[in-house]
Amino acid sequence: MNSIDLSTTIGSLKLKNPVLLASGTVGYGNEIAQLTDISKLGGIVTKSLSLKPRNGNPPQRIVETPSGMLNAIGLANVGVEEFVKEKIPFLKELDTAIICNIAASSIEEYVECVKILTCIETINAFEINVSCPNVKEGGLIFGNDLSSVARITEQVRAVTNKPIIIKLSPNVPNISEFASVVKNEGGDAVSAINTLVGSSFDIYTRKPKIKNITGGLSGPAIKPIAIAKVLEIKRNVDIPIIGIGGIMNWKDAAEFMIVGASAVQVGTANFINPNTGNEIVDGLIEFCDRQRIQKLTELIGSYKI
Amino acid sequence: MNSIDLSTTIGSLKLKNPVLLASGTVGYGNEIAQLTDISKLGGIVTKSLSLKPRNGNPPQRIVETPSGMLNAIGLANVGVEEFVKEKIPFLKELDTAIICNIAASSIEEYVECVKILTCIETINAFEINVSCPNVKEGGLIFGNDLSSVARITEQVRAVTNKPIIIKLSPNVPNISEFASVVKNEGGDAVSAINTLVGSSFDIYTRKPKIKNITGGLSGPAIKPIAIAKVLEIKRNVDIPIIGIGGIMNWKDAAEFMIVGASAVQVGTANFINPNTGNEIVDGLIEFCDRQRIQKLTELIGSYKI
Amino acid sequence: MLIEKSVLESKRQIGEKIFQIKLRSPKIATVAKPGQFCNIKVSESDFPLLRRPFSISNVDGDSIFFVFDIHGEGTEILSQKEKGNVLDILGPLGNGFDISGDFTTAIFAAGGLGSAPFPFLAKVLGNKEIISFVGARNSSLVLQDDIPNPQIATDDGTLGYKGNVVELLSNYIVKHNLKEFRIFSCGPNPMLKALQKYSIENNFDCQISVECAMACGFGICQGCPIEASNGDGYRLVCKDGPVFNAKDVKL
Amino acid sequence: MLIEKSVLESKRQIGEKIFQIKLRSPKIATVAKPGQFCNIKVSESDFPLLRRPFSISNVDGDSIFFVFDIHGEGTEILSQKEKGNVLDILGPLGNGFDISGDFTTAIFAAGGLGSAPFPFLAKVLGNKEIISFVGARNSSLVLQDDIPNPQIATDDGTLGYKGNVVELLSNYIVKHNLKEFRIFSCGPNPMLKALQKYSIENNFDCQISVECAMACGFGICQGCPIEASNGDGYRLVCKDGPVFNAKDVKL
Ligand SMILES: Cc1cc2nc3c(=O)[nH]c(=O)nc-3n(C[C@H](O)[C@H](O)[C@H](O)COP(=O)(O)OP(=O)(O)OC[C@H]3O[C@@H](n4cnc5c(N)ncnc54)[C@H](O)[C@@H]3O)c2cc1C
Ligand SMILES: Cc1cc2nc3c(=O)[nH]c(=O)nc-3n(C[C@H](O)[C@H](O)[C@H](O)COP(=O)(O)OP(=O)(O)OC[C@H]3O[C@@H](n4cnc5c(N)ncnc54)[C@H](O)[C@@H]3O)c2cc1C
Ligand SMILES: Cc1cc2nc3c(=O)[nH]c(=O)nc-3n(C[C@H](O)[C@H](O)[C@H](O)COP(=O)(O)O)c2cc1C
Ligand SMILES: Cc1cc2nc3c(=O)[nH]c(=O)nc-3n(C[C@H](O)[C@H](O)[C@H](O)COP(=O)(O)O)c2cc1C
Ligand code: FES
Ligand code: FES
Repeated sequence: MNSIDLSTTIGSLKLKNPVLLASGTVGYGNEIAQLTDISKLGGIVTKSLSLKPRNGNPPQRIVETPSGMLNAIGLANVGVEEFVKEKIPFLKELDTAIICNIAASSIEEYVECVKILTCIETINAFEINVSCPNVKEGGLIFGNDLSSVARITEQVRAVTNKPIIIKLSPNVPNISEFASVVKNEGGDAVSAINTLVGSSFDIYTRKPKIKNITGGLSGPAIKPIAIAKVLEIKRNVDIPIIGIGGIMNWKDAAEFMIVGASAVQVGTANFINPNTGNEIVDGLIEFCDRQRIQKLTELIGSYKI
Repeated sequence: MNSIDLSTTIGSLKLKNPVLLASGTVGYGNEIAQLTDISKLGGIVTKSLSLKPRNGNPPQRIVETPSGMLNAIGLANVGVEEFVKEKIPFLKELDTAIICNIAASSIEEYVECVKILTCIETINAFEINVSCPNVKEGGLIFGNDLSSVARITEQVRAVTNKPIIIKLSPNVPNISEFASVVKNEGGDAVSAINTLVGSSFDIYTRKPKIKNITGGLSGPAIKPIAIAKVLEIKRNVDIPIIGIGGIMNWKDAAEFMIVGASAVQVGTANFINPNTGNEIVDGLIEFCDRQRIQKLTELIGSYKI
Repeated sequence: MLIEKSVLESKRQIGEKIFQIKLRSPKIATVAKPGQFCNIKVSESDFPLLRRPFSISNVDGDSIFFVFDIHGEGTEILSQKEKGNVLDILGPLGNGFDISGDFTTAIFAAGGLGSAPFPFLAKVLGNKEIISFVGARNSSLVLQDDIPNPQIATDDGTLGYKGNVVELLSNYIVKHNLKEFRIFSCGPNPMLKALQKYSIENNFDCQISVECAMACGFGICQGCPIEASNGDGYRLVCKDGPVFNAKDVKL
Repeated sequence: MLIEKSVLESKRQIGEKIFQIKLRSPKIATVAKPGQFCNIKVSESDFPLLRRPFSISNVDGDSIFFVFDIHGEGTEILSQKEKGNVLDILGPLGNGFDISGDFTTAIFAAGGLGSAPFPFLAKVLGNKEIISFVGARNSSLVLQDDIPNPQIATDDGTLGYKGNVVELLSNYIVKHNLKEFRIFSCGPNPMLKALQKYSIENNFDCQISVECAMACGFGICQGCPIEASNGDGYRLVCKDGPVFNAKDVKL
C-alpha cells in the first residue's frame, strides 16, 4: 500500500496528497490540530485575511438547511499584521502546505495583502477569495464580474512569485470563462466552488434566520452543483482545479478528482468530523490499492463520457 | 376557519389558493389525480410542451443526491397536437387553474405553440420555460441571456392575451434583472426557480450517473437558494412571483410567500407524497387561523428585515 | 394505486444482508397482482428523499411481504425497522406479470433478489405446472423459499449447477423437450439480457421484470425510461412495466 | 477536547418531552468541568448535518449525563436512541463555570432546560453552601433532580412561586440579606437578560451560560459570536463561553 503515490501539484505548488482543508473551516489551524493530525494532510487554507482586522457580521451567523448550512460570518479575521505575529509561528511548525487565503474590499487591498505576505516563507501559496457572498464591498461584486477577476489576478500576479489560486464564485452561468481569464492573467489554478447565495426565514417572526439576510450555502446539498462546475472548467480550460463543495468522505473526493480536480478541499465536514481530511487520505489510499492505481493523479479528469 | 381568504392573483389570473403543482412533476394531471384531489389546489402546471413530440433523453435520467435529486428528462412530451387531443379533455374537467408550460428550441417555436394553444379555453395561463438545463437547443442558452428572455417575452406577449409567466433560470447572478426584463416586455409574472445545473459521477465506472452528464438539481437542497432568488426579485422588481424550489410542506410555502411569492409550486415533493399540495393548503389554513391572518395574501412580501 | 400506512407485522433475516418483512396493508393486498411493486418511504424525515421501490413478494390475507437486501442507506434504514413500526407505502404500482392466455407450464427464472416476486406469482398461478430456476452468486444468496420446484444455479458452484440460470434453464428445456411454456423472469440486467437473447432466438414467450432508478414510481416524473424495440421512443418502467415482453424493449 | 464513541448506558424520560441519557465516555468524563458542553452527532448518516450541543449535566465515574428536550428533528432522533447504541461525542467544549476565587454561597439560577448543568456544578462545589432557583413555564417542566435546595418558580403558579426565577431570587437575596455569593445561571435568553440587568445594577458577581446556534462548537467556524460589552467586537460562545461574566457580553 505504501507504494501508492498520492502527491499532486497545483502549478508549482507540490502537495504530498490532494486533501486540503478549506478556508474558513479550519481557522488558523490551532484548534483543529487538537482533533486531527494536520501533518497528514496535503495542506490547509487559512481563514480569509484582510489587511485590517474585521469583526465580522452580527449574530446569528449560521443556520442549518437540508443537507447544508448557510453562513454569513462576514470574513471575521485578525488582519494581516496579527496573522503574521500570532498565527504564523504555529503554522510554521506544521509539516503541510500552508495556503493563505486573502479577501479584500478593493483591488488595492488584495495587492497590499499579498505584497506584505509574499515574503513570509511559511506561506506556500495564495488563494484569492473573490467570491465571498457575505460582505458588502468586494465579494461577489468582484467574483461575478469577469473583468474584476482579470484585474485582480493580473495585479496580484505582479507582486508575488508564489502560486496564485483564484477561488471562484459558483453564482455565475459561465464559471469556465472565469477560469479562462485567470489562466490568461497568469493565475496558477482555480478553486471551485465557494458557497452559493442562499437565505432562510423564520415564518413566525418573518425575519431572516441569519442577520445578514443572505448567506453562503455549503455542505452535501451543493455537491452536485460543484461537480458540474469543476467538470465545466475541466472541459473548457487547461488550468489546475481545486475541487470544493460538500465533500464528506473519500468517495466525494475521488468524484471531484475524476471530473477534473487536481486537489480537493474539505469545508463544512470539518465542523462535524474534524478528522475528515485524514480519513479521506486513508480512504483514497485503500481505493487506489483496490483499483490498482499507482499514482493518484491518474484519477484527475479521468471521467468517461 | 372557513372565513380565511386563500385566494391570490398572478396578474389577471385568479387562483383559489396559492398552491400549484410544478411543471414536470405532475405530468398532465391524470396519474396524480388517483392519489390526490386536484380540485383542492390553486392549479397545476402541465409538463413542458414543445411543438412536436419529444422522446426525451436516454436513461439514466435521474439520480438522488443529498436532500435533492438530479433529473435530465430532456423535455419528454407529447407535443402540442396530441396534448390538445388527448390531455385537454381530462384537464377540462378539473376545477382548478390549468397553466400550460411551454419549452422550445427557438423563439419561433415558442410563439407557434402559444399561438395554437391560446384559443384553448381550458388553459388559464402560460408558463414559458426558458430555463430547462437538459436540452441542447433552447433551455439555458435562452434562460441565462437577458436579451433572449426579453425577445421571447415580447413575442409571446404579442400572440396571446392570457397571462404569461416566465420561468426563470437560477443559474445567473442577477435574476432580478431577468424579472425586470420580463416586466418591461409585458410578462405578467415570473416563476422562480427552475433547477440548478448539477452532476454526479460513479467513481468506479467514472461515468456520469445520468446519461446527459448534467441534470437539474431540485428538492429541499435548493430551497435556501430559491428563497434568496425570490427575495432578490421582490426587493428589486414589482412583478408577481411564483416561488418554487424544495417546498415539502406548508412551512416552506409560507416562507416563500413571506419573502415575496404570490403563489408557490410544489415539484419534487409530489414524487414522494403526491398529496403534498393538499396538505399545504390545509396547513396554510391552520397557520392563518392560529396567526389570525384573514387574507393569506397578507403574507406576501411581509418579511421584516 | 394508493398510499397506505402499514404496520410492520414481522421481520425475518433470511440471508447475510437479506430480510423479509410482512406488513399489514389490507387495501394494497386486495388489489395487488404478481409482478407489481410498491414504493416505500423508509423514514419519516425528508432523508433519504425518495421512496424505494420493492416488488411485492407475496400476499397473505391483509398482509403483504417484501424481500430486500441491504444495498445503500435506504435499505439499511428499512432493515432497522421493528415490529409495530409504521411504514408509508405507495402501491400497487406497475403492470405485473401477464398470466392471461394459453400456456401449460410456467417457467420462473430468478437471479439474486429477482426471486422476490415469484412466491406471489406461484400462489396466483395455483395448480399450473411451474418449474423454477433460481440463480445467485453463491449458495448463501440463493432465495428459494416458497418457490415451486426450484433448480439452483450458483456462479461459484456452491449449490446446484455451477454456472448461470439461463444455461441451466436452456439445458432443462432441451432435455425435457418442454413445450407450451411461458417464461417469467426477474433479476440483474446481464441475466435478463442473456435470457432475452435466448428467448428471442428461440421464439419463446418470455416476460422480463426490469429495474431502474425511479423517482415517483407512478408515471409523473418520466424518470424511468426504457427503449422500445420498435424504435418508437421510450416506455416507462414504472407504469408500462416493470414487466415487459422480452421482445418489446432494449435492455 | 476529543471525540469519543460513547455507549448509551441508560435513558430515562423525566418529563413529557424531556429525557436524561447516561453515556459511557471515560475520556471526556475525566477532564470535563461544570458548565462545559459536548457536541453530539445524533445520527450515523449525514442527516441531520450538524452536531447538536448539550451541556454536561453530570459526571459519575466513567459516565456523563445529558438532559434534553425534544425541540426539533435532531433531538427527536436522539430521544429514540436505545441502551447499547453508540453515539459520537465531541467534548468537553467551552470554558465552563468559573468556581475559583472567594464566595461563600453559590446561587444557582436555572430556567427550563437551563437546569441541565447544575447537578454537575453542585457535585464539584462539594460542601459549599448552595441555594437554587429553578423556574419553568409550569410544574411539569420544572427540572430539580440533583439540584440542592431548590426554590421553585413557575409562570403559571402550578408549582412554587408564581412568577419568574429572577423575582424569586431577588426577593430571597433581600429577605435573607445574602452576602458574598456568586450567581451561576443558565436558561432562556429573556431570563438571562433580566438577571444580567439585575446583577449589574446591584453589582453582583454573576455568571451566565448562554446558548446560540453553532456549527463546529470548537472555534473554527466563527459561527457563534456574542457581542462584547466593551465594544471590542465579538466573543465566541463555543470557545470563549458558553459561560460569561454577566458584565462582559451583550445579550
Ligand atoms: C420495480 C423495482 C422492484 C424492485 N424490487 C426489489 C426487491 O424486491 N428487493 C430488493 O432488494 N430490491 C428491489 N429493487 C431494488 C431496490 O429498489 C434498490 O435496491 C433500493 O432502492 C436501493 O436503495 P438504497 O437506498 O439502499 O441504495 P442507494 O444506492 O443508497 O440508493 C440510491 C438511489 O438509487 C436508487 N437505486 C439504487 N439501486 C437501485 C436499483 N437496483 N434499482 C433501482 N433503483 C436503485 C435508489 O432508489 C435511490 O434513489 C427493485 C427496484 C425496482 C425499480
Ligand atoms: C452550549 C449549549 C448547551 C446546550 N445545552 C442544552 C441542554 O443541556 N439541553 C437541551 O435540551 N438543550 C441544550 N441546548 C440546546 C440544544 O442544542 C438544541 O435544543 C438542539 O440543538 C436542537 O436541535 P434540534 O435538531 O432538535 O432542533 P432544530 O430546531 O431542528 O435544530 C435546527 C438547528 O438549530 C440549532 N438550534 C436549535 N435550537 C437551538 C438552541 N436553543 N441553541 C442552539 N442551537 C439551536 C440546532 O443545533 C440545529 O443546528 C444547548 C445549546 C448550546 C449552544
Ligand atoms: C462557516 C464558513 C466560513 C467560510 N469562510 C470562508 C472564508 O473566509 N474564505 C473563503 O474563501 N471561503 C470560506 N468558506 C467557503 C469554504 O471554504 C468552501 O468553499 C465552501 O464551504 C464549500 O465547501 P463545503 O461544502 O465543503 O463546505 C466558508 C465556509 C463556511 C461554511
Ligand atoms: C423530474 C423533473 C422534471 C421537470 N420537468 C420540468 C419541465 O418539463 N418544465 C419545467 O418548467 N420545469 C420542470 N422541472 C422543474 C420543476 O418544475 C421545478 O422548477 C424544480 O423541480 C424545483 O422545484 P422542486 O425543488 O420543488 O422540485 C422538472 C423537475 C423535475 C424534478
Ligand atoms: S419513476 Fe416517475 S415516471 Fe417512472
Ligand atoms: S460554533 Fe464554530 S466557532 Fe463557535
